[in-house]
Amino acid sequence: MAVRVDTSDFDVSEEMARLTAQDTGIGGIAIFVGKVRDHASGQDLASMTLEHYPGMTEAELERIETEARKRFKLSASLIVHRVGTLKPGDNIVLVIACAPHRQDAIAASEFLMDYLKTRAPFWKKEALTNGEAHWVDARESDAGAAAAWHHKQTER
Amino acid sequence: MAVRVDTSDFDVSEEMARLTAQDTGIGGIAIFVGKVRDHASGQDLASMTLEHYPGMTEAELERIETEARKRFKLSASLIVHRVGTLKPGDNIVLVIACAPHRQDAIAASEFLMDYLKTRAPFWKKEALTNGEAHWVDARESDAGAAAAWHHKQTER
Amino acid sequence: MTKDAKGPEVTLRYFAWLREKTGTSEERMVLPPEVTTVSDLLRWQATRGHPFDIAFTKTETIRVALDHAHAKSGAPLAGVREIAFFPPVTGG
Amino acid sequence: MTKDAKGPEVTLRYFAWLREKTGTSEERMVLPPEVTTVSDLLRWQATRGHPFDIAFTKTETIRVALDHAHAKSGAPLAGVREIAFFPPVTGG
Repeated sequence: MAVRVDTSDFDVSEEMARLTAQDTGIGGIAIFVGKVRDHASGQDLASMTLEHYPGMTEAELERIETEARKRFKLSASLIVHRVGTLKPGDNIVLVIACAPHRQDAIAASEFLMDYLKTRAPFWKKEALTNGEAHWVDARESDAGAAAAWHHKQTER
Repeated sequence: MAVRVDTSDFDVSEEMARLTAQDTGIGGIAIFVGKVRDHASGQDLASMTLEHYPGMTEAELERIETEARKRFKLSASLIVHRVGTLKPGDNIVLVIACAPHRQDAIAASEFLMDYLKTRAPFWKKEALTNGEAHWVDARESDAGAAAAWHHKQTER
Repeated sequence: MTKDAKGPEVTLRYFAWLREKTGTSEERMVLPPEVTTVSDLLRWQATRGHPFDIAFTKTETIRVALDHAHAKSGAPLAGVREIAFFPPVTGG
Repeated sequence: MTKDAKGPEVTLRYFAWLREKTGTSEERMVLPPEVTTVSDLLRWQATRGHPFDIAFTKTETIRVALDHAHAKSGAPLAGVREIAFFPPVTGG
């Protein structure tokens, strides 16, 4: 289990190989990659700058991973989140969940993303091609997705 | 959108790069990789041989992709399934779904896997280290997962 | 029936343990005129003698595809050129 | 209260538009003794004068972390060494 905050890009195959090396008990790997889109609220995007809270970011990502390990039977997992200034098409985030069974891997990767989006201290600032710049607003739907997991736990 | 049946291995980064090249409207990529596990029903696995129905496989995978495109807003997708004899730790299947939004990418990759497992004409034969060999039984849970999607459509 | 006694030739294909039990991966034949649906065909296979009688004993574990598409037991065979028999799929 | 008038020094950190609006990324200070919870602190920030008064007008859009962990408005500040202010997170 590992978390990393990085200014440089990641290679999915490389990270996957590292996570699965020597563990032939893994049956399923679910991966999510988030990328910078070329537009934001109908405007053309020039770049996106990601700020984070060093120290808290790592602590929070580790808490999220620990929670995922409690809920799902995982063999290995990884969260990589980039910071700094990125361009459209650039990778932002990588989540990998490896498990003996497909269902655990898929559910864990969704859980990690939903929690990361609502709890990990990252902030996006978008610079548009028209010269304007603004901080991205948090989306209600993201908070809803994370809340649904909380609800799921309560139901059990 | 593409499907491929292959005896050789795939590289996830390479396939991802090909799918996302020149499309900076993609915001999320959900990937699933299925691998050969080192044991089966408590026995050590020596190898697994995948048979398929050439002609029908490609037709069925394309039908599954077409259905996914109807249900989710996708930018690109790929299904690669290996055939032949594989060893523990080897990759079996790759599903990639690229979409403007995370939710579509994740839901589509799950949908593609659930349908692939219940509809695409592949059969696994496991060879154990004790010399025995047997055809893998279809799992009830897989049929259930695919049926749940059908139910979801009906509900809408 | 007013149609010809001899229908068109069809290709029958067998996969996984059905291929192994029948000792056949592919055969071409003219089906008897009374065999008009998938369930007729499954019943008829069990009457062909060894090794088909054994392979087609438990037809509830056998799936059928007509011209590369999954078919239900009531599906008609008219006009079909390729029929495949196989166990429930286990890929992925 | 029987405790010392002067409490321990804490580090305050500001991120995203809170950093920009306050013109401050980090400061060290002793909080007034009456500021004992997160909500006390948010109210007190708005009384510090320009530019804090503007930055802390709409406190419902401000999140607070105590020693690197998310905190609710009623959370006590006793023993805390680092307090951070930021908008709802938007990573991923």
